[in-house]
Amino acid sequence: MDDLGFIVGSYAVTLVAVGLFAWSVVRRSRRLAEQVPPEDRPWT
Amino acid sequence: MTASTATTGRPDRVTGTPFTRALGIVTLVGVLWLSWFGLFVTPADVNQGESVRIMYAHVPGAWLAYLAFVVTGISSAAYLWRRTRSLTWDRIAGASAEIGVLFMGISLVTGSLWGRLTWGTFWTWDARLTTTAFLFVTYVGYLAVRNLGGSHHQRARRSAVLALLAVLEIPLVHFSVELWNSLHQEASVAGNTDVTMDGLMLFTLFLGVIVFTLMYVWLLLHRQRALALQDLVDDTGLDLAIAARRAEVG
Amino acid sequence: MRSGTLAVARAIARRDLLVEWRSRVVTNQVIPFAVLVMVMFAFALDSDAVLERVAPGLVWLATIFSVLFLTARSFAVETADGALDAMRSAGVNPVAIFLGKSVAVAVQLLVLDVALVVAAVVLYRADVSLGGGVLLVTTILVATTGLASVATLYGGLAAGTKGRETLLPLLLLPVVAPVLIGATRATESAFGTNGIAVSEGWPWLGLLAVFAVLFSVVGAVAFGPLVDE
Amino acid sequence: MSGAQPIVTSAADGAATGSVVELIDAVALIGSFPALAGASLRVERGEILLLRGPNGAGKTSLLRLCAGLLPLERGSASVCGVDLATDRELVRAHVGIIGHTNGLYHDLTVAENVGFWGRLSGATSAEVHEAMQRMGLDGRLSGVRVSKLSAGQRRRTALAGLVARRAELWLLDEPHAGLDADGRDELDRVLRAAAAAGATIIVASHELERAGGLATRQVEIVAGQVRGDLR
Repeated sequence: MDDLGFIVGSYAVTLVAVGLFAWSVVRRSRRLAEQVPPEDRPWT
Repeated sequence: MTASTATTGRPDRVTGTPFTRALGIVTLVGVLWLSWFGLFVTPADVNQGESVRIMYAHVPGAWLAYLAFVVTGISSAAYLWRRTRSLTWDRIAGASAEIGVLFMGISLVTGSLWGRLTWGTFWTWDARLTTTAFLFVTYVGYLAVRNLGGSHHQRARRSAVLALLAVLEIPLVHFSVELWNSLHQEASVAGNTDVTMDGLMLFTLFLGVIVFTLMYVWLLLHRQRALALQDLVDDTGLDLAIAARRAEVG
Repeated sequence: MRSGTLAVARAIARRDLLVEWRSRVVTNQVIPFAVLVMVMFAFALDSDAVLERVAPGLVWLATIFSVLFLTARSFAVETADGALDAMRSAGVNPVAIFLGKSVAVAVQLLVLDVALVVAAVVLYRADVSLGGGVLLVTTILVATTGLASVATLYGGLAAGTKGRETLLPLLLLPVVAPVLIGATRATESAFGTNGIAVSEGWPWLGLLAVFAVLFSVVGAVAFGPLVDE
Repeated sequence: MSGAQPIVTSAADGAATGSVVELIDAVALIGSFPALAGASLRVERGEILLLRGPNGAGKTSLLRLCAGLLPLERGSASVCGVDLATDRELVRAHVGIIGHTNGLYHDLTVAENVGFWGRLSGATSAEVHEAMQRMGLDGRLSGVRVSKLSAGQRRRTALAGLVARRAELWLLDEPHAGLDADGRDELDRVLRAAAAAGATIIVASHELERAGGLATRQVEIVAGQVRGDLR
């Protein structure tokens, strides 16, 4: 059925997009964190 | 530089805190719960049929996008106000706008999928839809301006002013689109779908809003940290650069 | 020792218009472009009835496209030899720069709009009665003021940056949606398109006026922080 | 001519001595690069100071900092009695800078350009005329469009703009570049006259044999720091 693809598709689009964004953010900040000593990190 | 080590817990590159880690786990559980309820547990709607299931992902997403832009506006104002001037506000504004654009992009897609099933069309020139599209483009422009470069405070001041201009622009655009739309009554299919929701459906929608809010908070914290790290890396670079320059003179 | 803001704004507007009068870039390139767009619409839409119906919208669409070029030109004059930098280093009040340049852009837009309305009358058989004429002139004046203000504001922001050709439309087009809507509806009544009465057009002027006032005032305040480093 | 300018004195530093420029350990950035890495410099009224140094040493940045175009990142700096750390915009009224660009409108004539800059500062038409006369721009040249001028004539037009604006401190970046021998002599004459009339001039140049004769004092700028001046 057509509807099923649309419904599952919209959940998939949401989760994949948010997931990719989250992954890219974490990866980027990990790479940056290597260059900053732990005591300087603003959230600690 | 050795990106091959995929161990996540190495202390020298951790960006999470116990709080965000717990928040992340709760969010993940919430996402699973929401998907299960949205896709399987809730009943089909009397008018919309199965397509109502999209709503449990679409409505919270759209709502969060608006919330994200409100946060951007407030933190921009906080930056511009002398007594609370801090780059933290600027970074929150930027991170929030980025997440807002993401959520808004997603909800434009899910919304048009829902529209195709319910109205038989991907897009209608409904006032809310049209305003949303304009809003999306406006914040894409805001993000482009954030990336223009310059010193931190330069970036912060420029983008804060732009964000406040956007706050001014949105009601004006919305009002004009609504006026325009009122001329074309036949186009507004949206207003007529009077949904009477039962308890479970309402609960799932509510759950969706909570789950998306948690998602937003998690993303905002992490994105903001990444921006703070970036600024820090720039600053330490400056200290080293000054020292290196001074050393050139014998 | 320093001149007042309004005097400086007047000097800047006069100088901008003098530059245009000498170089004729807008007269010889932007206005022909706008009229050409009108002609291209006729090819694309290919029906007298449709053209007559959409003429008001096409006039304002062509105006908004032309605003992009007009603004880009207005700031290209300033950045070609570092004049904007020189004005900033001369301590010129940004409010004066904003007002001066907006006025100059508005004057050029007025000329452009007259050309476009004439083109609409000739090419699309638009029809203007006396009452419609008054409405049309008012619409053009008010809409032009608003357009010139936002365009100057965002044009100044984009002026010094790389990728300004694409940044300006990205920033400007969503903002001017109210002008496109309001001015098009008002012009429809002025032209009597689809039998709309002239009196139905006047309420739209309220929207245009709010836009013009808002962005003139806010633009004057925001221009400095947006343009200055 | 400069009598109208109030000299704002600040008790904290040496402004009371009449220094037009006083930089102490000034740091300024271009992007994230420290173009000035702790520069200290003092310039007195009426001086013609030559800034020497290789390309990329920070000459242009020092001029732009003094003109209020570049933010002061660290250290302290006061120009014409204005504290650059807090009131960067205020200094601009006192200062004229000519960098690699002349700040001219190429479609306008010499007279229109100078007149425009004069009008911005409220100069009378007599004052504008006098400024053009001092730069040798009256007569036939005044009605010529800037796009038709030689590099030297453009430079002179820009200088006339500074005179018309009654700038107190002139900041000139490689002013001799692109001028022929006659143009250079003329420029020197103009600058000496301006200094005699009370203006302070800082010239950044690496044409030493030319600018050295003009200057009343020289300092060398190396790696974003000034060598051979105070402290």
